[in-house]
Amino acid sequence: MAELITYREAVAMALAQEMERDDTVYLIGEDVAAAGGVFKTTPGLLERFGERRVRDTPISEEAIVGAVMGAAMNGLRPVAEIMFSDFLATCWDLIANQIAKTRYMTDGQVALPLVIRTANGGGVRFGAQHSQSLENWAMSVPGLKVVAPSTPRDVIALMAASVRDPDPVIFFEHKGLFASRGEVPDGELVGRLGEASVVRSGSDATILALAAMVPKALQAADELSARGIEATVVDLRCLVPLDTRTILSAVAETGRVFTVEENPRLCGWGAEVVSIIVEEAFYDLDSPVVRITTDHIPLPASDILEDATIPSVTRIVDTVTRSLD
Amino acid sequence: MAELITYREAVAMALAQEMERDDTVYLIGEDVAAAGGVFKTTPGLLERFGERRVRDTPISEEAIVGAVMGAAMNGLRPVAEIMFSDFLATCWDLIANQIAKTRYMTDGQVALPLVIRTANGGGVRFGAQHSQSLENWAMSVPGLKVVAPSTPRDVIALMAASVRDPDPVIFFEHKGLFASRGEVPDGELVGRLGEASVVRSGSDATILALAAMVPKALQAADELSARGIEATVVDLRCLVPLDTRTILSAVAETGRVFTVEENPRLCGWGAEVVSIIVEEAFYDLDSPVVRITTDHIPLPASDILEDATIPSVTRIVDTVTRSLD
Amino acid sequence: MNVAAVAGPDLDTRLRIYRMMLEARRFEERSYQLFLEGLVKGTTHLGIGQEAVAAGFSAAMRADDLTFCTYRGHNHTLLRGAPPGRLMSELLGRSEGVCGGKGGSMHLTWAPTGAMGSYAIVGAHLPIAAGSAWAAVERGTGQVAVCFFGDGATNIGAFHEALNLAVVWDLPVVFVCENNLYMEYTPIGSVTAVERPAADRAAAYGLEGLLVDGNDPDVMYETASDAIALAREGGGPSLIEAITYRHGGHSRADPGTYRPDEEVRQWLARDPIPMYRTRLAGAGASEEQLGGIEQSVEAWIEAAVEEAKAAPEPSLDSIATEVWADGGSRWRN
Amino acid sequence: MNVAAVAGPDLDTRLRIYRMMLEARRFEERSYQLFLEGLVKGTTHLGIGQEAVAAGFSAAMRADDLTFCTYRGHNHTLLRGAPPGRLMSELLGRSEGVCGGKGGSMHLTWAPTGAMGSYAIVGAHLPIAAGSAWAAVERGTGQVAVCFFGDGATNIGAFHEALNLAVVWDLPVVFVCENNLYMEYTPIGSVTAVERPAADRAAAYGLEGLLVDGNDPDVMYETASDAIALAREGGGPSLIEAITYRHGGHSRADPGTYRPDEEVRQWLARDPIPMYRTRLAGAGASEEQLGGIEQSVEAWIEAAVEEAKAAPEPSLDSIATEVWADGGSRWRN
Ligand SMILES: Cc1ncc(C[n+]2csc(CCOP(=O)(O)OP(=O)(O)O)c2C)c(N)n1
Ligand SMILES: Cc1ncc(C[n+]2csc(CCOP(=O)(O)OP(=O)(O)O)c2C)c(N)n1
Ligand SMILES: [Mg+2]
Ligand SMILES: [Mg+2]
Repeated sequence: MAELITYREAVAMALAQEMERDDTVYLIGEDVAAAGGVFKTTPGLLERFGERRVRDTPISEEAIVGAVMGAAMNGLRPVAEIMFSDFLATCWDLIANQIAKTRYMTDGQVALPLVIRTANGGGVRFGAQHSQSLENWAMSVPGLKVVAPSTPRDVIALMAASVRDPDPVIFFEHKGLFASRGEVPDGELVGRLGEASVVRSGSDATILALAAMVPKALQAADELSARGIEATVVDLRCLVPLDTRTILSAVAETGRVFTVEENPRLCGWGAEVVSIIVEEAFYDLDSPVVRITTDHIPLPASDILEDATIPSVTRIVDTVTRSLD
Repeated sequence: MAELITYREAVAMALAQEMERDDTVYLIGEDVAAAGGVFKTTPGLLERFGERRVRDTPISEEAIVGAVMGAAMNGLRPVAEIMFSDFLATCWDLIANQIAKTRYMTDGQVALPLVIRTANGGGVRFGAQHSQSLENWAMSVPGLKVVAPSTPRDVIALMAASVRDPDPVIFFEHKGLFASRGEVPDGELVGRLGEASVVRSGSDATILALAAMVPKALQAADELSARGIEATVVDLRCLVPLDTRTILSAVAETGRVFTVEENPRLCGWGAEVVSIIVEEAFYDLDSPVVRITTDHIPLPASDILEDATIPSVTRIVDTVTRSLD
Repeated sequence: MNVAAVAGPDLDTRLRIYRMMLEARRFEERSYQLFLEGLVKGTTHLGIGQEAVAAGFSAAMRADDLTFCTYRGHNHTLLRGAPPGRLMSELLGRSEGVCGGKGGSMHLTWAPTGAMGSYAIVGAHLPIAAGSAWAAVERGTGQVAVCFFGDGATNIGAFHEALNLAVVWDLPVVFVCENNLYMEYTPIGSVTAVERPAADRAAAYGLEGLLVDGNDPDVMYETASDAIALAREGGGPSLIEAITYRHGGHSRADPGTYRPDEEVRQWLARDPIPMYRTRLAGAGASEEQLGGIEQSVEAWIEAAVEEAKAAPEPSLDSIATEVWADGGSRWRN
Repeated sequence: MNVAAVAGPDLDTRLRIYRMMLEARRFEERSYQLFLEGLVKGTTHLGIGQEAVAAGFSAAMRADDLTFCTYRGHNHTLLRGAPPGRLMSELLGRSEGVCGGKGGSMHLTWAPTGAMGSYAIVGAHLPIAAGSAWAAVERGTGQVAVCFFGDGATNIGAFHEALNLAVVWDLPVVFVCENNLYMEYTPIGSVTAVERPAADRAAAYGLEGLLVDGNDPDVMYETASDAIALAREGGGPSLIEAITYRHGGHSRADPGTYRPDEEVRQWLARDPIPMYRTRLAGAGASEEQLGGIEQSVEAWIEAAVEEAKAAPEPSLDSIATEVWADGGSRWRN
């Protein structure tokens, strides 16, 4: 029987599922244990798995990420929480230079099965340093897998896949989605990395979206449908590995492509996806590929300003409509 | 009378020119003073400007970058050296979250006229952690200007422009170019940020390149010419501001576009440029835009492997030839 | 603690400090109310209970000195001279806000009077403060930078790098750890290798470990005056650990229930504002003087709140301004 | 220094240590020659002069203990059991290299015997070593992690974070600062707030400050044994500062001329290898034993060099392998 749970609850369920299954799975981070996480994504785990496996850390992001790297080298499958994705910058050397490159530099001697989970994205009026969408930072670094689910079901399925993956995964949980609800089936749920999901089908245009942009793209597609435009919406779910097959076949079917990206424009994930489409499906395209992104600016804190900055349903609808005119 | 100098010498000349002109210009970094820099890019500056203005630091990248940020807030125009661009990761929070966002978050109250110079790029067999081409990291962060010159002349002109610029600039000096030579005119040299340079004109294809890829693109263009293909080569020089005018007009003239990027593929600067071209000059394109990049892997250390990984003249020639067949 | 009891400054200064603490307290109480009314969005981190640190320091600083603080920095920014109506407007995300609504509660800045920013990523501002002090030395301005941070910040790398650089370069910067015993929900003692997270580490930078009562405004004033004078005279940096307590939770989302009742009770009994009032009354301040200040602060805060409530919402055009010094946000030609 | 003179281990162990130092010395001398011959590309950072630290520790470690070192880590990696021919092959960028030519001089790793990597970005490996020790505790393996780093690394944030975490979590990790007085070209004393960059900071993590003679192999062996035993018994981390000296410059590009002649002379006179030879001779080692070791090491290094020179260049196919655990580098389906 399917259950209706929140995205936030799904995080704890996913971690519990994996920690139950495999006693080498550990969770560390700031306030993850006694407090159950500042976003309440890890409540109950301390009580269930004990203080050795669920552990609070000092405010030492380099030590946190370094610790999971070292532990992954020596037999654990650790999960670290970095409270806000913005703080990935404080331990970026450990992530981008050490974790991402170690397997390659050692020619496979050292495996790093670890997950770094982090609260990503805007819409909650936290301002420029606590609201960034940084999936593209991780995507740009060879050696990192990059996951960003949009539904509670995918949170569980992809977290399970990430924890079981033999490579390092950066797992982006979207702050704006924590309260959203969705169905999850009973029993163990394990997904696969690198599979996009076609969440809506239409023949006029393809909208590629990620994380919190997926529900917006879906809503936009409904409004477009009312205007007679039928759009396919693809939830990428994973940026590395990237499901180029699904992307390219959607492009082939519609000939018109839009990305909806929460990141600021320059070098966002959509830039990469567009460059792939243009290189490999150029002759399938009927019109310019259009990227709908946050402007290339830091995010303002004020609600009015923030809402007008991140791509909105209206902006998606208007952009698609205008382009198809 | 024009003088023939190395790219390496140009760095010190540029800094000397600006420090002579403006006594609020300071230089700090690891081994920049007494040793003249580990790449010998700053010799003589200590002797000429004294130990207050040219200062060695501890190995504390966050303190170095934080120091120039604080100093820029309080009346200096400081220049920091981060020895290798790979180490930008160790102070990425200060750069991406603080320096880039402060002017915006304070609504213009705080200006940050500072330059972070760093040795970038591969080809010198230093391995995965000392060879990265990371211009795209900086490009992806709103609030940073991004400069990457390919010639001694541009080193001087664009360094001067960067030091005088009222906004923070990340200035990438390419390790593989330090020993290269070029002419510089006598007297003060001051360029402008955001102007690409068309270094070769041809009507069959446009090759967009940056830094160490510019001489390779030029050499490839010569070889292509021998095969009857005439290529325009654009040296972007600056990623932010980006000279989209020059790019788009080259595209319009040739209809065929190639990027040559030293960065690993995903989310490289070329992805962004391609997405702009496709959005704004789609109907000028005669064929798929092709990106020639380092594969999406960390750089290997061995010379044989490294040479086969970074885009080579042969690969450029072959790719362009094959695409134009 | 190193400073047990101090004479304190003259009565005028003490009355000024009393007023400052009261302003900070009312400002934060009202901002919390406005939060509950749905006018302040996002999050807020209140310094209620910690006002003695902010007031003692602000009173001891020179007009052109520079303050660097954290997201828990309403009090510092206000007391260093930010206009209260515009500060409150920023919390409400209005166009008149000190940062035009772009900064928000965690990023209050008022550069005209030296409030050089509230920093929301733990530890980042320590090297920045050091850098501003470096510029002060080089330009010969005589300014001192004061950098406030929490106990939790002592475990992050930037703390270490900033302290070392400041000492090696002999910079006029005063580092002030407001040790309120907790990070967000986790007690500092449970994740720190030493008992006093700042004071016990001063020696690692060749500094004296200064541990003071952060709830005593006179102690804070004297401590601040000494450290600032030392820095101004070229004596280099100080590291001060002020023990204090936040009355509420970490942020608006936190009821603070992880704290033992008895601990909270004891600290509420050490509320710096009534304690100081009693002390000042004993030291010759008249009920009229004290009551006058209190009434005046009530009027002051009402005016600030009214101003903020009346302030217009920011124009959407402002989104694209001030990324660059040219006023705009264009990244291309 | 805390440890003035020690009895040292038994003669067999001492002869083993002598041999280890000699192996490290010859290995690095030959790698430098190969560099001059153009066979080693890129850069190399030699530990010539610092062998006593590596040998003393390696001799005291258990087979399954873990070593983390820096780009100046040929000696540690070798002495913890990396096959010499394959290690040299890595410097030559050959396919038989321990990392298949992908790592290079700065990234030597030989995981099968616990040489868990040479880290080329200063400070990064301290938290990683702590993490490996954490896993050792949780898995109950009884392993100890030993983490070597330079004096310069003591001023970077990761040092601070790693030390604090290791103490708070009581981890079996031994942090060893090889203080060779210089970073690249800059003397450590000119950029550090305390005289002893590691030992003077131990107290900031509740640790004892251990300052030892890094050129005395017996001292290093005893120090290592004590710290490792403590860690293995659950006594938590140690921080050791070993004073030593590199005979040459920072890297192949550096003639090291910034160092006073007299200083270099004095340290060359304290070369740990001849010093130790004299000591062992005095302690009953026969000329035959010592000479036997020396001859055997000469043969050993020639074999390693020959093996490396004969090793094939890596195949270009190997470029795209081992980004991921599936052996490949595909980022798409
Ligand atoms: C680098 C970093 N890590 C984590 C956080 C999330 N965070 C915000 S405040 C806080 C607690 C800080 O505690 P402390 O330094 O004691 O200051 P206090 O809030 O008590 O004033 C944390 C963990 C952050 N902002 N920055
Ligand atoms: C974070 C970082 N900053 C700078 C460098 C460049 N660098 C490489 S070695 C070195 C000096 C290190 O000195 P020390 O820690 O004393 O070690 P030693 O080389 O003396 O063994 C520097 C600055 C680096 N590799 N990483
Ligand atoms: Mg606190
Ligand atoms: Mg050293």
